[in-house]
Amino acid sequence: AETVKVGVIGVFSGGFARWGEQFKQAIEVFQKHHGKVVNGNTIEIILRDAGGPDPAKARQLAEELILREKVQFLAGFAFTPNAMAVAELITEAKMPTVIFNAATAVITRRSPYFVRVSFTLPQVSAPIAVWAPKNGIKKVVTVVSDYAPGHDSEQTFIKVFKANGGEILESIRIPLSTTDFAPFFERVLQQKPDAMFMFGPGGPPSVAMINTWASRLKPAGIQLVTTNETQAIDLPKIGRAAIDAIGSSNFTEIIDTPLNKRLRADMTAMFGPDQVPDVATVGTYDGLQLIYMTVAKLGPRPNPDDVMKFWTSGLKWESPRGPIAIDPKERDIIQGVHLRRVKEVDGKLINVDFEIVPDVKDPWKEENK
Amino acid sequence: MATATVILLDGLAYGMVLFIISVGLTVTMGLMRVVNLAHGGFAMAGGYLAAMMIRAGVPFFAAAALATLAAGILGGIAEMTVFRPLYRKGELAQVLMTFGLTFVFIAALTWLFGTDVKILPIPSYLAGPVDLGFRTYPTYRLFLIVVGLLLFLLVWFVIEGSLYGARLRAAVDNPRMARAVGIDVNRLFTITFVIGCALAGFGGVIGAEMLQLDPFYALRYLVLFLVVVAVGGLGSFKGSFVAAITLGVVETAGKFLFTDIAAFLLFALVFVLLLWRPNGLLPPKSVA
Amino acid sequence: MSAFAHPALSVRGLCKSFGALRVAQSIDLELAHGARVGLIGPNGAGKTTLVNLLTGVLPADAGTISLEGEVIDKLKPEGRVRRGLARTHQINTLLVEESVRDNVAIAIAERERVAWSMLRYAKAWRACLEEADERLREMGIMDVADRRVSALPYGQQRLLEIAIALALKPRVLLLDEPAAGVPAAEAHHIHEVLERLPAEIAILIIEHDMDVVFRFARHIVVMVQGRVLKRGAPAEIAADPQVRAVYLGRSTV
Amino acid sequence: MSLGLGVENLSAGYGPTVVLDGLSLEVPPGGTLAVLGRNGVGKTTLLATLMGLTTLHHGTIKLGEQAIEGLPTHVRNRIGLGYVPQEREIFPSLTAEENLAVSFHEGGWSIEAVFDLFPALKERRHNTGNRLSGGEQQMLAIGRALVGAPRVLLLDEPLEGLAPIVIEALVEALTRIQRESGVTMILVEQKAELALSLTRDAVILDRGRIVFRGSSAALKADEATQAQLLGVAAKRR
Amino acid sequence: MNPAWHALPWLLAIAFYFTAGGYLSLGTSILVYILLTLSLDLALGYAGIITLGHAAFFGFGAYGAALFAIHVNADPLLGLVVATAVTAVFAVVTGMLILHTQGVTLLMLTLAIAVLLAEAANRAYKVTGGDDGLQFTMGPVLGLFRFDLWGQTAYLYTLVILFVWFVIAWKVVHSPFGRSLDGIRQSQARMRAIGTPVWWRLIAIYAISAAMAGSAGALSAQTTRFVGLNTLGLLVSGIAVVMLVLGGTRRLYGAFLGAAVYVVVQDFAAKVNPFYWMFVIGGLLMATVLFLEGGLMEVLDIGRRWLRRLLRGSDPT
Ligand SMILES: Nc1ncnc2c1ncn2[C@@H]1O[C@H](COP(=O)(O)OP(=O)(O)OP(=O)(O)O)[C@@H](O)[C@H]1O
Ligand SMILES: Nc1ncnc2c1ncn2[C@@H]1O[C@H](COP(=O)(O)OP(=O)(O)OP(=O)(O)O)[C@@H](O)[C@H]1O
Ligand SMILES: [Mg+2]
Ligand SMILES: [Mg+2]
Repeated sequence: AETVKVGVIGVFSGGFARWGEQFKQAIEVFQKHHGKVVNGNTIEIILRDAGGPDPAKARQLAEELILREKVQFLAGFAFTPNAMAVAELITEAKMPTVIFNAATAVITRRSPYFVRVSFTLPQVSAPIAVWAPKNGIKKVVTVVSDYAPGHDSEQTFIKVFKANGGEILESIRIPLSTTDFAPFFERVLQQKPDAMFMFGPGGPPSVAMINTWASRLKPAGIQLVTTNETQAIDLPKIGRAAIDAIGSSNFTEIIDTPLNKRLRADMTAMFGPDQVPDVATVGTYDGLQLIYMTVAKLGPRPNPDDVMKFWTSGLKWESPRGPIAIDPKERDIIQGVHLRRVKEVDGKLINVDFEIVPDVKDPWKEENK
Repeated sequence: MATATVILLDGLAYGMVLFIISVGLTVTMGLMRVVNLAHGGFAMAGGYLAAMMIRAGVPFFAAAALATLAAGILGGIAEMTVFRPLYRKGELAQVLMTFGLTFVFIAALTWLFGTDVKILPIPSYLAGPVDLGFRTYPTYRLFLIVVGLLLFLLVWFVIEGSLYGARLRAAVDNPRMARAVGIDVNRLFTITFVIGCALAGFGGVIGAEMLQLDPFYALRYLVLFLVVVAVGGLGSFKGSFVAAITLGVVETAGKFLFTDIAAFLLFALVFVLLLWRPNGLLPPKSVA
Repeated sequence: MSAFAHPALSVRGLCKSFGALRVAQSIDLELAHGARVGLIGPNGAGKTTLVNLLTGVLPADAGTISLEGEVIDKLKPEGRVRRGLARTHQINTLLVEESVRDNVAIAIAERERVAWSMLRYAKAWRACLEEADERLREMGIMDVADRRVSALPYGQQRLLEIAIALALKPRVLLLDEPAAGVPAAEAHHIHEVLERLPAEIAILIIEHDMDVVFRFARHIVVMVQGRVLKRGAPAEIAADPQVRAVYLGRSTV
Repeated sequence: MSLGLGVENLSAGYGPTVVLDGLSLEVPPGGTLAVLGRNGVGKTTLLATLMGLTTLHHGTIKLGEQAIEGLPTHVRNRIGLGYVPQEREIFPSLTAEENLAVSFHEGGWSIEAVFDLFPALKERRHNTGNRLSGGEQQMLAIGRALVGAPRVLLLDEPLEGLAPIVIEALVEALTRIQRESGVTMILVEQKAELALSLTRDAVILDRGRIVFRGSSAALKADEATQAQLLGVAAKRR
Repeated sequence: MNPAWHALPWLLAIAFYFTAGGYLSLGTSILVYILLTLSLDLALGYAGIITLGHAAFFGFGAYGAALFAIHVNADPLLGLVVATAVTAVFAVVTGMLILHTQGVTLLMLTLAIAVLLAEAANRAYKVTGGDDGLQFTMGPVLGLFRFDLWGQTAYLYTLVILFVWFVIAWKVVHSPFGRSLDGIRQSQARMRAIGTPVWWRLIAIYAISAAMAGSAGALSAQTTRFVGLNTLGLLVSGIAVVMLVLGGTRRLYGAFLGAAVYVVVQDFAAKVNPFYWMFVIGGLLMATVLFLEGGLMEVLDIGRRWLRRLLRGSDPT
């Protein structure tokens, strides 16, 4: 029996520490479900803190994990730049690397040793752009945070929305440093669209954006279309302002797959009533599933190329979010996308799915073959 | 026209939040000349405390008052332990100390409350919209404007005009000599620091609707506070008030009109204002 | 044209107001080479302000200043110093963290234009230090050369102020109460040092100690409320009833 | 009510450095003492030590019957020590008037009385400290001590930078205060002649010790001692 | 100071090279931070230029090096020189605008420049890659030494550049020019009164300091072959100030100690508990201020005195 080391690079401190907390909780729940031993080999998970989007630090940690800790797998990555920064390194070191969260489409093309189990931004932005024009949303103003992920989802939405007969009235990019969103939303109000498509940076600004929508645009009958902004974990913070917001996500927390039910129950049992599984949770959970499968199949010291061969062999498995698969060619995830609306049920805010688009591949890769 | 009014109101409300949250820093950094990077920490502590109390059923205003008090007490303790040896050590030591203190604040709040955004529920009578005649507008923003104005008048009369203010400036200018004319500098500083931190805590509570609370609050908004104090003129309440309103209104209008350059507005404005008036918009008499 | 064709310093119509307060009202002043002029006047008459205007620390509202025939109105303070105009400060302005010697040496380095050199430490700087010692010896404060200025008694700080100004080898020297805070014996010493300076240097001295002024100055200008009230030989001034009334009082000179 | 000041075996300085070395002196209630000496002998240090602004190594200071060496500076001021520092130390960001107002204690001179003594200052009452001329600052420093209801005045070269006519007025005023309210006074001054005519007793310091004590009148007449200890003979050549 | 002491940090750095194992890239990033902190010591420590904007130069150098490598030439040294020079020019231009101010005003102006630059870089994502950052490849150093997986080349390359800059910094602060900076920090009025062109001199040291910070940025980009927006971030400026004050200003070696201790403690504490390392760092900073007047360098001073006493066997005082 040997020890298999998995280095997880996350963000456990600073302004984005919430991501790290989710990684950590998911890891603990997963270990409760599956133990720490696979075929007699102990799986040891080593957490490393990049402190935020800090590519140089991520790269340094990756080097250390590879060279000093001699890990068999790298994993984690909340932020795209951190993932991108290790691409060259993992290629050279032949280090199989599982992305738990970072969602910019292009990442997996940067190294043949990347595989992603989270989602891509185009993947969750496209289905809702198909749905909207068919459901009375013809004119839209897009409002996204002015950084790469925002651009990614804006571009996808606009392209697909237009292709499906919609009209974009204006595209606004909001600086990341914004604290008061009112002037931007007043501008949206002036355009009188049917809906606003929104992508925020998560955390406090996203909460503020939805609040501003509720107080200014919703009374004027302008709907809110978003991707992952209305996660169950955030809903209590946004409050009733979130009601009626339309979302498009690779994971709706209350779906009743058996695995998700168990995950949910254990999360609340272990970490308190406020803790619910989230996109980052299932990303982490499935990442570990993949690693455990790999060790079970290839043993504790697999050849990296064998690992990649295994990962590109058309893998499919059951995630808390439902069935998922790995695209053998792109090493990116294929999964269902949930279209949903925030409702208040029994005094609790929840996302209610109204459509699940199955087996969505990353549209960006489809387009940029 | 209606839109212009709304933008103006938004600008005012935003400016008032900036003022409310920075006024404590005008006291500690502006008047006392302590480079107090921990200001956000005290504000955040106040906000968290109020959030907790409201959750436990304490009414909003009572919670705000208690949180203000608590932040003040916390400030008093900090003053007597870590700040007092700091006054004579110069700005850089103060940077290091208050930066360290901020880290401790962040770690402590993360440890106690986790990394999530903490919601500070506002009472229902302030939460909804009011009808302005031509459209509705969030009540809380009007409330912010009123509170900001009242607070300004209060601190202005209490500190700027009074002998207390003069004593404080004397003690900051030259503590040795201030003692020699009979001023109890230590007590004066403790009291003042308590006031500054209480104001920070108050700002943390009242401003939480716009500047959301999470452990990183202490650093995230720090620059914003510093900007107001610097553009206003170090140690001038009138100055920070005018600066906050100017920045608030101009930035808000700019964002509405020129979304494309929104990211540059605030700091371009700060840059221009400070090059134009290096001592701030309304500096205290002795530097004007 | 030789430098001597022009007065060392000449001021025409210099004006300055602080708000409503007019501290310089069309002041004319001329310092010939080798002049020893005393500037006296009540507290707040504008003497220090005049020095600040001459050295460019304050911008004048109107008027021209020329140094050896060259108009220097547009020059910054440092430019004026480099053209030979030096001063001492009424309120000490010293580098308090430095040693006494370094205070002087830094000034010498500036005068010798070696202060821009970044890479040659040894030679240039050592020469500055050596000269600094000479200056300190001259002022009688060599024994404290290695002390930090902040630990220096006030009187010796005053002497250091003068030492620095002299180290600049100025052609026009403006002294703002050099002897204040200096005991009589040392004041006498200052007098001797000044006497030993090259004869062509023009010196303007502001003092409230009449012993010092009347011993040193060959010509006296009396300033009141931003205007020149009287100019003349010391004896004339001492006897002038107007000057007595506003400034000298009963004091014997 | 006037109080005397007594100092016993005082050693004080800056940090570990000792400047005053076992110094003792006594000023009776209502007495006046001139402290003379060359540059750097410790005159300023002596006054600063009385105010509690230096490091006290050992020794006692008594104000009347009360031992005050353990009291903080501001308390010393409040029980009657008024201090005019050598470098004036005006509060630069306060106006002239505020400088006086923050120093005021019940029973001291009124601000108006100070302005009457120094009319020049009155005209500049709204100037901040950093915008006063050197002499105006000196007047203000003196005024600041007077409004503080001093029972003992510690004056460190208070005449520096003042116009002769102002000095006259000030000397007159000090004499008057002294006569009327019996304030005890310690005067450090470079102008020995003036200092001696203003005081009853005198000491001369050298390197932290007292090398002469006697009556001011006697010292004034004793040019030999002055020449030897102060080097003033040169002046009256 | 005894010359032997000067050799010590460099010997340690070389010894680290042979013993580092997987920590070599941590070592490289420490060296980069030392260089950045050292640059700050020139501007902030010696010349008293209060700045929270050094990230602008760090990032300028980093993007300069990356863009040069991508679009012009992949030679590291050439890229380094170009990035450094360009940063210096940028500093001269901005310095001319702002260096007549002081104190908090200057602080805010430097900060504003850094923020505006960061926003500009974000907006120019076609050039800079925006939030995704830029990944690129570097040629071998001097055409001979490839950047290897173990980070050996990166470490030595960085160490050599740091050494070169250190020698320059040492010369500068001990030159008459450096002495005049000391003067300017203490009293600009005094320096003007002896004829010092204060503004120009500040611009000069600002440019030198910026060039150095630009080099640090360039090295950071070159050794990781990646540059992201965080290089322009406020945190970089802030941390550099903290490292400098922690180590001790105006000592040059203070930058070494401050940066090394900060990075190592942070790295170590974050390993023990990734969530709460801020407690440890925060406590360290506070304790340093409270107990050490001159930063961590004071510990060395105390140690050195102690050692000397031990060696002599008696107390020379
Ligand atoms: N920046 C300023 N703003 C307003 N008033 C000023 C300023 N600087 C100086 N003054 C005033 O201008 C007048 C002239 O000041 P100045 O320092 O020139 O006097 P002075 O003749 O040197 O007096 P002294 O003999 O007391 O040194 C004073 O009354 C002073 O209060
Ligand atoms: N801050 C200080 N730190 C250390 N030593 C000091 C300090 N201030 C003064 N000294 C030293 O104390 C001694 C006495 O200084 P003090 O200022 O009391 O002299 P003084 O008699 O008032 O001189 P002066 O006539 O020049 O005002 C001097 O040797 C001086 O160097
Ligand atoms: Mg004057
Ligand atoms: Mg003295």
